[in-house]
Amino acid sequence: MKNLRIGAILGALLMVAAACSSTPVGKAGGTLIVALPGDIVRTDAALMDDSNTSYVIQQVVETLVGLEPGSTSKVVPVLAESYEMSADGLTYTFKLRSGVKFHDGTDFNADAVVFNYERFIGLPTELRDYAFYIGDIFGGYGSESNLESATKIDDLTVAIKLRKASSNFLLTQTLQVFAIQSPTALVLGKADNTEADVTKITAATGGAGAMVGTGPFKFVKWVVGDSVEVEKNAEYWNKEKVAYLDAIVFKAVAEEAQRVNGLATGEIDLAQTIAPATIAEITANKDLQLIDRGSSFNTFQISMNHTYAPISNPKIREAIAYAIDYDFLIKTFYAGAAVRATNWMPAGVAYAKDLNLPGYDVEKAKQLIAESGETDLTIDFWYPNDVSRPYMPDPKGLFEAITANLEAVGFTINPNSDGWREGYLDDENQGKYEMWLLGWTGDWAGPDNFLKTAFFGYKNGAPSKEFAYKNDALDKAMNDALAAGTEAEAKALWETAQDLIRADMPTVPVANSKPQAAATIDLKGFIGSAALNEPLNLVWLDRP
Amino acid sequence: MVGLFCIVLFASAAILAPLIAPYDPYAMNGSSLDAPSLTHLFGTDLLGRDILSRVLYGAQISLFVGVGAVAIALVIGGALGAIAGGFGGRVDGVIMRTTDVFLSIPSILLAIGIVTALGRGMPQLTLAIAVSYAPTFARLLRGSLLALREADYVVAARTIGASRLRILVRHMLPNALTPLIVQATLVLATAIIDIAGLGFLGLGPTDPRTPEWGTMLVDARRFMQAAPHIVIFIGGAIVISAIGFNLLGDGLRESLDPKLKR
Amino acid sequence: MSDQHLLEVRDLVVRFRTHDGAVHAVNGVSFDLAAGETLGVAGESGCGKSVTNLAIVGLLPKPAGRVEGGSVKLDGRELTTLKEEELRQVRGSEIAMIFQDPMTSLNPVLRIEEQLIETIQAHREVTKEAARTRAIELLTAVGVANPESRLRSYPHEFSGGMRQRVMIAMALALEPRVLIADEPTTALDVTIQAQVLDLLRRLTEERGTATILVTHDLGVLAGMADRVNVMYAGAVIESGTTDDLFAKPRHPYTVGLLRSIPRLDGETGGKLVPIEGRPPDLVDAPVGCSFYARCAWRTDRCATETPALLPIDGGTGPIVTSGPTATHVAACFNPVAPAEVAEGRPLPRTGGATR
Amino acid sequence: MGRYIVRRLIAAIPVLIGLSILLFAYIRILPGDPCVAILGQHRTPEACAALRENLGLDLPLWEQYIRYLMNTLSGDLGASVVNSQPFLAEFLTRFPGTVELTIGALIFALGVGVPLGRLAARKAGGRIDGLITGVSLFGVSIPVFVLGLALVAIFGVILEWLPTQGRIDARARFDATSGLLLIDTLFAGRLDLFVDVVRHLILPSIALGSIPLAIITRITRASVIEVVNEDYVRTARSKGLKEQTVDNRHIMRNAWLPVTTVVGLQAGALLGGAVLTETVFVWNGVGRWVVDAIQNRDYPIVQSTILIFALIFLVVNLLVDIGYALLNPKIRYQ
Repeated sequence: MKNLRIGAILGALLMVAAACSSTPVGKAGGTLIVALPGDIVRTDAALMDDSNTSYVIQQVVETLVGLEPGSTSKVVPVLAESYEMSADGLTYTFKLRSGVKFHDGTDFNADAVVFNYERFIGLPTELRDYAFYIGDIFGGYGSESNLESATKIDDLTVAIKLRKASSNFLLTQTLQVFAIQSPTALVLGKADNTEADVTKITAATGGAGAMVGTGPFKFVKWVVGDSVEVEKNAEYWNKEKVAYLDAIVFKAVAEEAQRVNGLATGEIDLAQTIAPATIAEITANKDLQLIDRGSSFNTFQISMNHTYAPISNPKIREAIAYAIDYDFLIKTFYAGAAVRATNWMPAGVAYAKDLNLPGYDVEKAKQLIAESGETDLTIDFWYPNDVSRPYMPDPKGLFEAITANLEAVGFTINPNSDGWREGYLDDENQGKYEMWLLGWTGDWAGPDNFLKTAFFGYKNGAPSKEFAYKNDALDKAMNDALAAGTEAEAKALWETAQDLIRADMPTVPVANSKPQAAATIDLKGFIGSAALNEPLNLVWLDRP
Repeated sequence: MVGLFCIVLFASAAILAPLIAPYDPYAMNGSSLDAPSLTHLFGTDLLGRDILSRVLYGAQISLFVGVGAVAIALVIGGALGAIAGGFGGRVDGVIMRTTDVFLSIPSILLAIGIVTALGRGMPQLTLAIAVSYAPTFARLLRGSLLALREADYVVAARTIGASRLRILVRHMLPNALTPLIVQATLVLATAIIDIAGLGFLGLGPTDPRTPEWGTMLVDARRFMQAAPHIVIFIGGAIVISAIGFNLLGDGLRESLDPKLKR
Repeated sequence: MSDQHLLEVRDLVVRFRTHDGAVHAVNGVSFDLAAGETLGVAGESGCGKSVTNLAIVGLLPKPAGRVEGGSVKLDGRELTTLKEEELRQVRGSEIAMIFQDPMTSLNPVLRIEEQLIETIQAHREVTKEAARTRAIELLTAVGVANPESRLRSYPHEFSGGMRQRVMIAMALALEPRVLIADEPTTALDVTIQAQVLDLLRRLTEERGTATILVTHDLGVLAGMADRVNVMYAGAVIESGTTDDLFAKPRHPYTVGLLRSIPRLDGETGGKLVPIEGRPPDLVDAPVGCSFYARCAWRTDRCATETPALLPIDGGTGPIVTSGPTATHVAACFNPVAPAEVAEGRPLPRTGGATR
Repeated sequence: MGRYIVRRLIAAIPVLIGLSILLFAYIRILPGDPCVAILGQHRTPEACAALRENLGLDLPLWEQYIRYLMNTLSGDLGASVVNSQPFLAEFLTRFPGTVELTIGALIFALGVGVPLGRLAARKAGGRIDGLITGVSLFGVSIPVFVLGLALVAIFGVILEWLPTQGRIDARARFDATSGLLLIDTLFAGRLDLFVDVVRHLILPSIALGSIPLAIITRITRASVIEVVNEDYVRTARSKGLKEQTVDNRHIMRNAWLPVTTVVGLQAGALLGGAVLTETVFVWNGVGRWVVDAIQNRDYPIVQSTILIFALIFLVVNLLVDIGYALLNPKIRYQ
């Protein structure tokens, strides 16, 4: 346990050193046009739960600790100069950077940090539904929150106290949700307006007080449904990392084809995600570059709800796992930029081991179906019809191919689909779907983020309605692992958990993809990260 | 002439699809995104399915949904128009104000609204398109009937004491049908485009594998540069069918109703 | 020719191209018009009366209609070969027209004022004010009450008779030398007809305007015209002074026309007799007499040979083509004897009745 | 004239009432709990209770309807299920985009359609007429989205003549005041940006305008051919008017009448087509928004957008009728 945390601190120190290493000097100026697959949803970091918002907000507001650019697990200090944990693992003391100012000119100090953390604990009831992560990570609000208190020690020192030890605390604090915003701005923007009509909260809707942080870029405006504009913060505290760019415009371009068209015509400089189908086209264009983000940090799976027959039968689930032509899916839909999943979490995550998952074997699948004794092989199968996700670049195509695989071994599929945001996620979350396509992109590189938060952790002491997967031993193993005293203990518990999951085959993991970005060839200094923490202050445009 | 050719092409593609399609439109039996070749005349899609076969079966869907929708629209609109135009008075007023309401909503939005409310699927799609065209037919039939009310033979029938219903059915309706038939043909062209439009917006048939033209076009759009032939073939199929029905409608108009000739 | 006529039409041929073939609308029409004279033109619908008039001013519907032969001279100036712009200057200022249906001949979306003024300004360099003053004079002259306020009106605010008065005012606005009135009163109520005709006669007499008055109403001609041309199937088949023609019609068609209208002069015994059959289809080039099929006086010669327009009594003197002494001519091999005019003759039922 | 407008306004009332009943019913015939339909994922029991109270879901239907009507009339058109933003505020930020697009399309359709129709009418029956008729047939048969894709591919990606997405160069970082960029850029004295906005408008306008263009071409042709044969045109010629005067004053003044009516009817088609066009061209307008709303089951947005579009359609047609009356004195004085 100690080793683990010391490791993190060491990492932090290493990072400081890395920051001093010389980078090629970029060219200042210019406006970067970034195409995101969708518009942002909120301008209040605390209320954020989607990758588009996160991508924009990370350029503007900063957290106490962050991930090293390009890494998914290396915690580095950002607004905190250093931090240390008490022996009992319950108190974290952050030493804050001095001389940092928010974009509104107010000081960043212990008061500001305390204000923000107290807000995380006591977010108004009406806003809690909007703030998925805070409640999820700390287990609730107020007295239910694992965050007990945030105390100012001196002007530049803050102590944050937890109710019980949590090995993932530091890692979770790298999430943009925990960014420190200017208290003055939050008050101005009625961030905690007790009427809690979110539309009256200008801090959350792009008006006064919106996105006032300490980052290398300042929020300028949000044209709802279309674009967000930020501009260079010339007063950025890290003088070596003051942005090269004058401004960035994040455009919502849902249409994959239009993202590539825009790159080709020069209307877009950077497409944050691209469809694998367009990779060939991008590599063929000498004015464009494909950006690889290194290892995978996501899992795509065929999700299943155990309330429904025949999914409730483990043999059927195993049979499904044998029925899928994984190589075809990876070749066709990911253009090779993915690997066959060997686990429910990507290989890079701590403790992940190869679980020797079933391969494509039609005969074996048929045999398992015969053994299962199920006669009604009809399955309601769902896919989202209006999005693509990094782990699932073409949900419709994947659905079609998987359906064909399943029908080939004897299943009857009822095809269904719905829109992503209000329909699909809501309904699958409520347990309305029997089988559906979904995956998870990691927020932090802990096994808990995948196995527990995303997938199989109990919610409110019971199996989630989403999967209805009941395995008390698994839930206990995961909870114990998080509170484990030693690294070895944690490792053993997480391995037990993985074996338990493998035995039940609650869902069928398919692939870990490596979502790629594309940019104009003039774009320099971009460091791709599988976790999409890609600060754009280091980026410059090499054009006249 | 060209119109007839397009229609024959379209209708025979639709009806004969099971016979003439070289492959099963659902079978993934080629490699991904093949260019047109002798084995796959129109090439293959991402999943290796034969595009020619899918375009042919797509004609079936457009034809069935289109004709179904226009038929339903004709029945609903025709009935309302006949009642309004045949009997007049307050009934007429109510029916006409109702059609005004529906006509004030852009037809594709109306169809979208209906599909979102009823859920996706072929019957819903058919109904949605039908409802958006019914008011046009109602107005048209009513208009012709009103004009006919003053026609000499109708006045004559009235003076000899024929019942209103009899006059409507025997004397007026047969003479008012021509513009309706012409309009129905023209609307078929629009219906085919609207079906594809709904598919394009992701409101097509529930089964994503269904070879519906609009849905196929959205998929193909991503390969616009890599495999432009897919978009061209599907887009071409839509345009040719629509041209066919438009030409047929114009032709019918000219041959059936010289008064409308312009 | 020393005594040049104001308007000379010679062997005018007009054809229309249609999908069914060329329609021979006018087949060699010739006539003259002297200054101050009123020439009546009679005939059934579709016999080429209006087409002749349109051809004179070059307003045949384009591109179907074309003058394919003959000449039209105004004061010795050939009109058929004029450029469009030159012809335009003739129209309205030297030759003006009044059309049949006053309900449709005025532009419904323009005020009377605009329509009158544009006529004047198209030919005269005058200010709008001057043109307006002139317009008021004209309306007064044609008997429109409150001309100043009526100028601001739209055509639909006028009755049919009033509209035709406006048309007359418009036609006479530039004191044209020739006025072509194409069935000017056909569309009007009988009571209004007389008023309008009276007005027309008065104004043309005052101004000495030569007039071509087209009508199928022989009664109107009797009262208005100095001379009458009877047209049939695109040709003049009888011509003479009004008195001659009404007193001694020679062509069977003219006789038929006269017998098919009620006589108001109290002459009794004249039963109304319609002309049987229909005018020939002008698509085929005519062979023989065009009236052959409907003619009770026909002979075999009529079927193969086209009769020329010749003096009725075979006289050899010079043919006078205008004025009160105009020669009475007819195109017929077997003219109707004066005695037969009142009685008529039944149509022979034998041979070639249909062509 | 005033009386005519008043009469037309009164005639619109029953349609508006019918429309409100239809849209009132819309949310209530949706499957499931209206609370889910109206509040969506983030509903809390309290919010549902408040909604029930506000809409009076327990009251008799007619009373609920009255409430809906009162809310609507007072400008409360509901709020987005996705982000809780009130409808009207969000609508107004997107509406200028749709306005510019539809006006662009209309200008294209009229600007090209009317001259083409006149040309075809003048050459009626000839080869040029045949060509124009063929083009208009093609125009009415090609879906907006197919044409849009083709235009983007050809003039955007291959030839690189025109931009393919958005309303203005994003690099311009221009602050729009009214949202109507054509006007905003001019007022800001940014002629370069004005040109840029126009360039962005071209392809979407062509895509959206193609069907109205085809229809306007046909109707202009038919109308001119009909008017050309009218007696008053012959009268005008017989008066010795210049051909140009005859054409502009006598023929076109009358031929415009049916064209005007068709333009009004096309307003609905344009608004509907905007939905697809905006999707293709990443255009920030109401159309793209409503497509998102549909996917997200954002029923209040769908409902109120339909209401507003229908209102616009009615208003445009009222304006067209007034224009028609101005052009046609017969109507004006009736």
